[in-house]
Amino acid sequence: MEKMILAGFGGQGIMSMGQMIAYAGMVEDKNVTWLPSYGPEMRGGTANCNVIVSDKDIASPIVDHASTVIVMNKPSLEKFEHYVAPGGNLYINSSLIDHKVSRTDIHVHYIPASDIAVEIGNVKVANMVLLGALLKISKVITEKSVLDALSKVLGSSKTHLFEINELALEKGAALVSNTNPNIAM
Amino acid sequence: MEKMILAGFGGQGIMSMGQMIAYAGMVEDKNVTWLPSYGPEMRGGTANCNVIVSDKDIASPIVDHASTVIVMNKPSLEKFEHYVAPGGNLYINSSLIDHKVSRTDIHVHYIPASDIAVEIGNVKVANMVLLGALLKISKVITEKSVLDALSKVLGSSKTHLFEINELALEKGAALVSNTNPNIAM
Amino acid sequence: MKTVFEKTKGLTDKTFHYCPGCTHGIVHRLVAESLVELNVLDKAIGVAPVGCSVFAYEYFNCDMQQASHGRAPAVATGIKRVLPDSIVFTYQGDGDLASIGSAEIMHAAARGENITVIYVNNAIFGMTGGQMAPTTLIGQVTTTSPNGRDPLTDGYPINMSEMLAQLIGSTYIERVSITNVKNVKHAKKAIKKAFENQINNKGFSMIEILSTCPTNWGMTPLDSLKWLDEKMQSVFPLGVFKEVK
Amino acid sequence: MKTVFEKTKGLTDKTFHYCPGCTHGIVHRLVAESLVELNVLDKAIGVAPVGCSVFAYEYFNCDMQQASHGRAPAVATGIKRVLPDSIVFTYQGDGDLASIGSAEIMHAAARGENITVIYVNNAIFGMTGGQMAPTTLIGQVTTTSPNGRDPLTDGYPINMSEMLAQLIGSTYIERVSITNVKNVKHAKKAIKKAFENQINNKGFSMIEILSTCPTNWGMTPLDSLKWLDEKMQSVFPLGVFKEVK
Amino acid sequence: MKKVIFKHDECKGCGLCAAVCPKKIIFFDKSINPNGFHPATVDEQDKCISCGFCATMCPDLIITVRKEV
Amino acid sequence: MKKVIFKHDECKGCGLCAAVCPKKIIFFDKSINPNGFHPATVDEQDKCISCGFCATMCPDLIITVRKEV
Amino acid sequence: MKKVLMKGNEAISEAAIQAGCKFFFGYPITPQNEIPAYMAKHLPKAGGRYTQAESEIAAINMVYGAAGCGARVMTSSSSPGMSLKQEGISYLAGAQLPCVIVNIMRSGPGLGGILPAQSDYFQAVKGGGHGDYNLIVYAPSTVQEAVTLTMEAFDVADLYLTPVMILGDGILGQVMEPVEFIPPKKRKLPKKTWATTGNDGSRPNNLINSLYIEADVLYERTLAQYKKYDLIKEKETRYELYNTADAEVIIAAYGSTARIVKSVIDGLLEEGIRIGLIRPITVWPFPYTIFEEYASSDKVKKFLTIEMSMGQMIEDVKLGVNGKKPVDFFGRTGGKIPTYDEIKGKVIEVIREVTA
Amino acid sequence: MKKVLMKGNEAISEAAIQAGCKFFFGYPITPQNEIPAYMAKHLPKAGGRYTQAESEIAAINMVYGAAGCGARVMTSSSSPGMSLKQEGISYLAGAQLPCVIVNIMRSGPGLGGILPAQSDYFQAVKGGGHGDYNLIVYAPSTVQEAVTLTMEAFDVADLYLTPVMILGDGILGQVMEPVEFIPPKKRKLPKKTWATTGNDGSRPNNLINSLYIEADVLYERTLAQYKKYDLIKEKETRYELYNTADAEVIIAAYGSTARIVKSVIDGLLEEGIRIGLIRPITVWPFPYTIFEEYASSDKVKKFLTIEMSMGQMIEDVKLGVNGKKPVDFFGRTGGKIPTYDEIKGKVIEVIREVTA
Ligand SMILES: Cc1ncc(C[n+]2csc(CCOP(=O)(O)OP(=O)(O)O)c2C)c(N)n1
Ligand SMILES: Cc1ncc(C[n+]2csc(CCOP(=O)(O)OP(=O)(O)O)c2C)c(N)n1
Ligand code: SF4
Ligand code: SF4
Ligand code: SF4
Ligand code: SF4
Ligand code: SF4
Ligand code: SF4
Ligand SMILES: [Mg+2]
Ligand SMILES: [Mg+2]
Repeated sequence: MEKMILAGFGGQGIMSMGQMIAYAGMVEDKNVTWLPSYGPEMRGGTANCNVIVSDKDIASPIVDHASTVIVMNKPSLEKFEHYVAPGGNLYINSSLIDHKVSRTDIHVHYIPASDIAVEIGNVKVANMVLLGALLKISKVITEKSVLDALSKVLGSSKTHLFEINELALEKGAALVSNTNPNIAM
Repeated sequence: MEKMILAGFGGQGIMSMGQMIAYAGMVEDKNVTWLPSYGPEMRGGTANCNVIVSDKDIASPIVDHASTVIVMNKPSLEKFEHYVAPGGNLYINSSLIDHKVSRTDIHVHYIPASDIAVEIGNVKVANMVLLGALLKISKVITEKSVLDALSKVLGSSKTHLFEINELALEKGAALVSNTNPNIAM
Repeated sequence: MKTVFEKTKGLTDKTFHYCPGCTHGIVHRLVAESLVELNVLDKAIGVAPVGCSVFAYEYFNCDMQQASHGRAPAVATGIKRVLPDSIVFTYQGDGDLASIGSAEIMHAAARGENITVIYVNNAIFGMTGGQMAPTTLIGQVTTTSPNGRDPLTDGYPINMSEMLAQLIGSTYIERVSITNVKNVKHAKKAIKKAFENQINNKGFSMIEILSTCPTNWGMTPLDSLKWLDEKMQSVFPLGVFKEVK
Repeated sequence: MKTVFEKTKGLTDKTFHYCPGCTHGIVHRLVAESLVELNVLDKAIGVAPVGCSVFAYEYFNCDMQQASHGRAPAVATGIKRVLPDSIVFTYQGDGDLASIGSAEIMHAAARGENITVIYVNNAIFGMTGGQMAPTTLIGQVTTTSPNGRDPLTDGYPINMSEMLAQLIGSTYIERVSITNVKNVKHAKKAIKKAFENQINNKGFSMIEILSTCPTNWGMTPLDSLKWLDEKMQSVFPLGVFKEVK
Repeated sequence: MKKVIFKHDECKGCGLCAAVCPKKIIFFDKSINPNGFHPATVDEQDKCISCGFCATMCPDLIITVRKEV
Repeated sequence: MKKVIFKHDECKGCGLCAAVCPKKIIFFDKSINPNGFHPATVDEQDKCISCGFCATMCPDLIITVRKEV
Repeated sequence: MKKVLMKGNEAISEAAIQAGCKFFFGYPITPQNEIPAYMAKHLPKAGGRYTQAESEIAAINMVYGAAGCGARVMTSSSSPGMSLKQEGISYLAGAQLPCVIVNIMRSGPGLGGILPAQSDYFQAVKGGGHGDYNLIVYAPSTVQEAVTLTMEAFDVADLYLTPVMILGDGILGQVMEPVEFIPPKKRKLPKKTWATTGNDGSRPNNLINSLYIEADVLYERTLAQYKKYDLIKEKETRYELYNTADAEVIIAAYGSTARIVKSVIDGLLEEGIRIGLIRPITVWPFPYTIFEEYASSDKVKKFLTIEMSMGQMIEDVKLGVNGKKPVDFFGRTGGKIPTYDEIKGKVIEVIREVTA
Repeated sequence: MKKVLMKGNEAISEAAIQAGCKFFFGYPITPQNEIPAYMAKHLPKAGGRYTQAESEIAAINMVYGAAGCGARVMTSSSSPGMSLKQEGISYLAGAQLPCVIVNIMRSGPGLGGILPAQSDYFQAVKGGGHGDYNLIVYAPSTVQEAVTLTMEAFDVADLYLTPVMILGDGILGQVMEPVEFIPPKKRKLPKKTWATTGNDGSRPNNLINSLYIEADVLYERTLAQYKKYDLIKEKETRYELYNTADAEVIIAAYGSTARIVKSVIDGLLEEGIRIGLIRPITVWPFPYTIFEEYASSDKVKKFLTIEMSMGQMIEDVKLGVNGKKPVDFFGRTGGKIPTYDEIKGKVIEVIREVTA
């Protein structure tokens, strides 16, 4: 069972990334839930969602103890760092977050996702860079299902965006080996 | 304890007659309650109220078993005849009600109140004619208190009406001796 | 002998519960006759309000819904959207339409809801015993304006017809009165036209009928008609305020 | 160097939560500056609505009440009747004022309530995510008019200023916009006058400000200003609709 | 046969009919009907011109009017 | 001393100021502020004529304008 | 002070005025119309102001505005109108504003009828509005008690910063009885420093508000509010015991129904039959403890709840009795007032069961 | 049928459409805005019509009009909006009109917040409106269950001629899960011969009404209605038992809270600790009997009610348990969702008490 929290600025594609994971999980016949936070942070500020993908029935869709957390901006790191369960993975968009995590009981992955996204041509695919990294590590769903989900999300009118998203996934996956060395466990 | 139901057409002064009795009772330091029916019969139709005057505390202001009932029109007689407790008094405005009561366990007083009222100059004092009769029989309150109440109700602007009301009371009282002979008990 | 006037089949046999001389009865008749003459009684669904005319459902000889106070236009909207071919009317007092229900009437008009609104303005809350209404005249004494309506505390009478005529969605709005035979005949024409509009899918029509409340005005029925002509009409002038052809 | 523009003391230090380019912020400033310039900030009691400006109470540097959706004019009435010398204003969106709250604004105007109403019309329900409002233009796409507002189903935009101007109780009603420097300066004048009226006990004043919602219109802030000028203004023409001198 | 007929029992004695009758033939009976009102009525049927004014104004639809043909 | 000053951290990068500046001197910084926006700024302070247009349009009261006296 | 003969509705109004109520916002509805009429006539003489609102919703929101300025303020209505006020009441409770709300109940549901009923009990005490809150709810039985409780209601509202409801029925509103206006025991009331009255700079801005967008903040605020509720339960719970000593059957009834029950109890006593009545005076806070006490007594065999409803207060009675004794029910609703004979019949039936 | 990934709000909407709902009347409010949006988009395609009302009050009265014509009709809102609908709901119940009303609860009182809560329980089940009436209230826990119950709701409404409420919370409305749309078991439904559809003379006029000015008539009508309620209690009461066999502690929870509780139960089971859950699916009619049954079992030592409120359903739990066992409470409110750890902590505390 993978219990995820994804968080960032509104507009960074947090919600759609979560939905893509859930959709991919469903396609693979897993149980999935996606729960957005729709709280006070709506106007501007941060956005986040909980995603669970599991082989077993999912009781609660709420993630208090996450096996995976992705944070795309600094306020999100501050808010969600302690949600990562010991042994879990924390993916950090290091392009926008200069802070280093001091916890040693978790795997921390610093990924300059926004920079890479700009590099490959569209800052909006930073989320896909991080997702690529996640897929590499977690294996909860396959890249293929995600690409299926992606083409569904994009629809026929936006197929031209498919390639850059795919590229972003790959870049992210490639980056995840050279994560920050000072991580324990 | 006198438990009364007064009933008639809207406009026949049923409510104010009841209030006068209650007021007079209060002046005499008795416990009193006055409860109007404000039900479906409001527009046109009948009006009625419950009045209780008592030396003891009054628990419920609702009169289910009346010691006195005054009816000023026919629908009221039909509705309230059976509310009169055995041994109680029923005062009937015989000017408007030609029906004769068959119950033999109560005192029935047929009083041509409307006719008398017209006779003495104002059909609106028919209620006072009946009240005069009641006071003669029941003695629950004195005529003096009623006249006090009356002058309060009329206020200074309508003192010219005082005399005719007083006269009506007297006429009613006078009539009550020659009540219909076929009454048992 | 030919019968030149008898009770319309658009009304049931039930006797009205209105006070003597209350002109609600006249308006009932005009509405019912219009439905019969336009041959739509079988398609008519009326909405009875809360107000003295709350029992309208016992009088109109067609399917009826009783609506909560002020919300008849919303109820009528629900009906009309389910049954677009039915002929839907609301029958509302000034308390109902211009006080608690002002949002609902405004939005039914703005939506251009294809219904007919019969608005009986008697400048008072009749049913509850004569309280000040939004339509009560300045200086008029009611149980809640015991010294006469004072604009500083109680505000000014609301001219609903003039206001609703401003809305793009409204099609036909006229104010009529029933104080004499001529006025009654004209009122009938207006009401009939308001139903014709609905039959022709023209949208929202409202006829405001100035009406009396002898009981709560504290006047005889005849004095009430006079007061209506003399006082009420100067605040609520008769006339057509909107007519989209 | 002389400061020619700085943040008014009529606003707190708190940063607005509004979306980038949302002109709610401009309107806030104009209101706050007016209160300061008229020297009545110390007597001001504002009523914050439900809508994107629900947190207005955190921004206006005076006593504030947060009101339920649409009822700000009723709340303001309660305040003004207790404290007739206070300067009371409501700040309401078009959903708040022209939809759920249409009865309350209408009756506050009819009562001639001596308050100032700031009516921010952005042709949409901003806070709830861009649903159709009564002010949404024909053809405008929103989450609840996915194919564009269709008058047959959704009715027509409501011109509140024109409507309320019909009421005897209203004193001053003007529609302004904030799409450029000149308009903003004019809007300021109108808002200030609306408060002056209250200070002078003239009664009900309302300024309708056409405003943008880049987020829910799905446009950049600059395109929003253009759309407002080009499309919105033709349905909601600027101007004074009522002025009792 | 009568030209103008009143349902006496349901009349409320409001007087609207009498006020508009051009022939002034409508008057109020001394009797009281079951609702407590003096009902309107017409004795001089022959004077009635069947104009229907009374019925037009009667709020309670008490009146039927017929015309000789 | 600067004529036009921006609270960079609170700017939302909406562009309303830049659009109305008669001197077209307002531009957007490459940096991202804590709210995720590229903040508006002016480098060529000397070109500013202190007209205040930018501040008049700024919905977030980010801008202070001063004039040489 | 001299007694005056007054309708319940009028007496409540006069009591409010004497308690310093200066503002009334209302909308007509039977059977409480004497309240706005009385207020319109007498409030201005007392230096106050009557405002007729365009609707119940406007009225309750005007109350909000006025209460937020620190004024003593009241509104009144009857059942359908009270339903419309529920959002506003929830706001008042959420913003912790003191005010007095009168419900002179009539029959429902829907338009129902205008005759007396007690079928808004749940709405009044459980929360007809949304969210976690309660009102203090007084259920007077006589006009005199209505006067006393109305006067106290304003103090209690100001003391605990909460809306207080007077829950009467059509009988209470319409009945005339002699009453005296005796001011309640003086309580030390806090200054309304929170009121929005304009800020001259001598304090932070005041805010009347129920919006707490952060869950933690709203949760803490709610907890604090419920602490206050605990205090109210402790200090303000009221009930009357009538003939309960040695009674095997205890009737629970409130308001006008309790008066009829008392008549029956008196009547039965004359016949030598002893039954008791617990009459809740506050229906919120409900006097659970006294029910628990009597339920624990060996003497008491059974409880009988009598209401002008299909059974609403009975749930609170059961919660108090907590399974210790059976709780029976007798009800009339829809505007039907239970008669003396009906109640007597039911009571005798229950007594037979108990003694059998 | 294939599973689709949908938000609870969307799934409820789609379920309604598939159940033959043709008319929706709504007004926006968070967190249920996906419902009107979905309806606006998809209802016309299904031959229905979406109408945005000017307010919640207008919406519920439009529902009344449409339901009175025999249409399948729905409205939805969230807490403050539901408070505004109370008069209309009372009218619908009084006029015995079938319809479906969705409340996706947020925190209160007043404007409160937009985060999930369960603090409108009392309003939903005890009667937020005036008068004697009840609604059938379904409290789905998952999106799939929301779909199933929404579909059934229309049938049940038509069968018993009553408004039916879907009582969800912000979590249910916002969560996305895979769902299937399986039509419910067919029920034999009565023809709507009472509907106002225009009268061609072939029948008496039809009337939609809740006004019964004569007490006797309204009383009889109410009694008949409550007979129907008895039938509903008998036939339609639903609950889920989770792990209750051999449990010494029984938790009562509904809706989203029940999901968190299940997680905790699963977690504790892995640690070898066995506790059970009774999850009411209908909160009206409330499954009192099953609580009574478990309360009567010697095995069960204690009940623990867990809600996102200050304690509302707990009263029904207590009425079911009827004093046989203690009933404890754990709540979070104001938009706070009780965490796994918090609930686990409380449960362990209760278990310690019980075994001590
Ligand atoms: C929600 C609600 N509020 C108030 C009432 C009480 N009420 C009944 S009718 C009415 C006003 C009637 O006035 P109007 O609409 O002018 O009709 P009229 O009786 O004058 O014909 C009121 C306030 C009610 N039934 N429901
Ligand atoms: C009773 C009630 N109904 C609905 C809502 C949800 N709601 C919040 S704001 C809003 C509309 C906002 O639109 P508008 O007034 O135009 O303000 P804007 O956000 O566009 O500035 C709605 C419907 C609510 N909070 N309360
Ligand atoms: S109270 Fe007035 S409006 Fe009502 S029936 Fe009587 S006269 Fe007509
Ligand atoms: S949603 Fe629209 S109105 Fe609201 S803050 Fe954003 S841009 Fe402004
Ligand atoms: S028909 Fe004409 S003439 Fe005959 S009674 Fe009537 S009003 Fe008079
Ligand atoms: S108008 Fe009708 S009700 Fe009035 S007096 Fe004449 S017949 Fe009778
Ligand atoms: S003050 Fe005028 S010139 Fe200077 S930056 Fe602003 S808009 Fe440009
Ligand atoms: S207008 Fe204000 S917020 Fe917008 S870019 Fe310019 S300085 Fe920033
Ligand atoms: Mg009226
Ligand atoms: Mg808006």
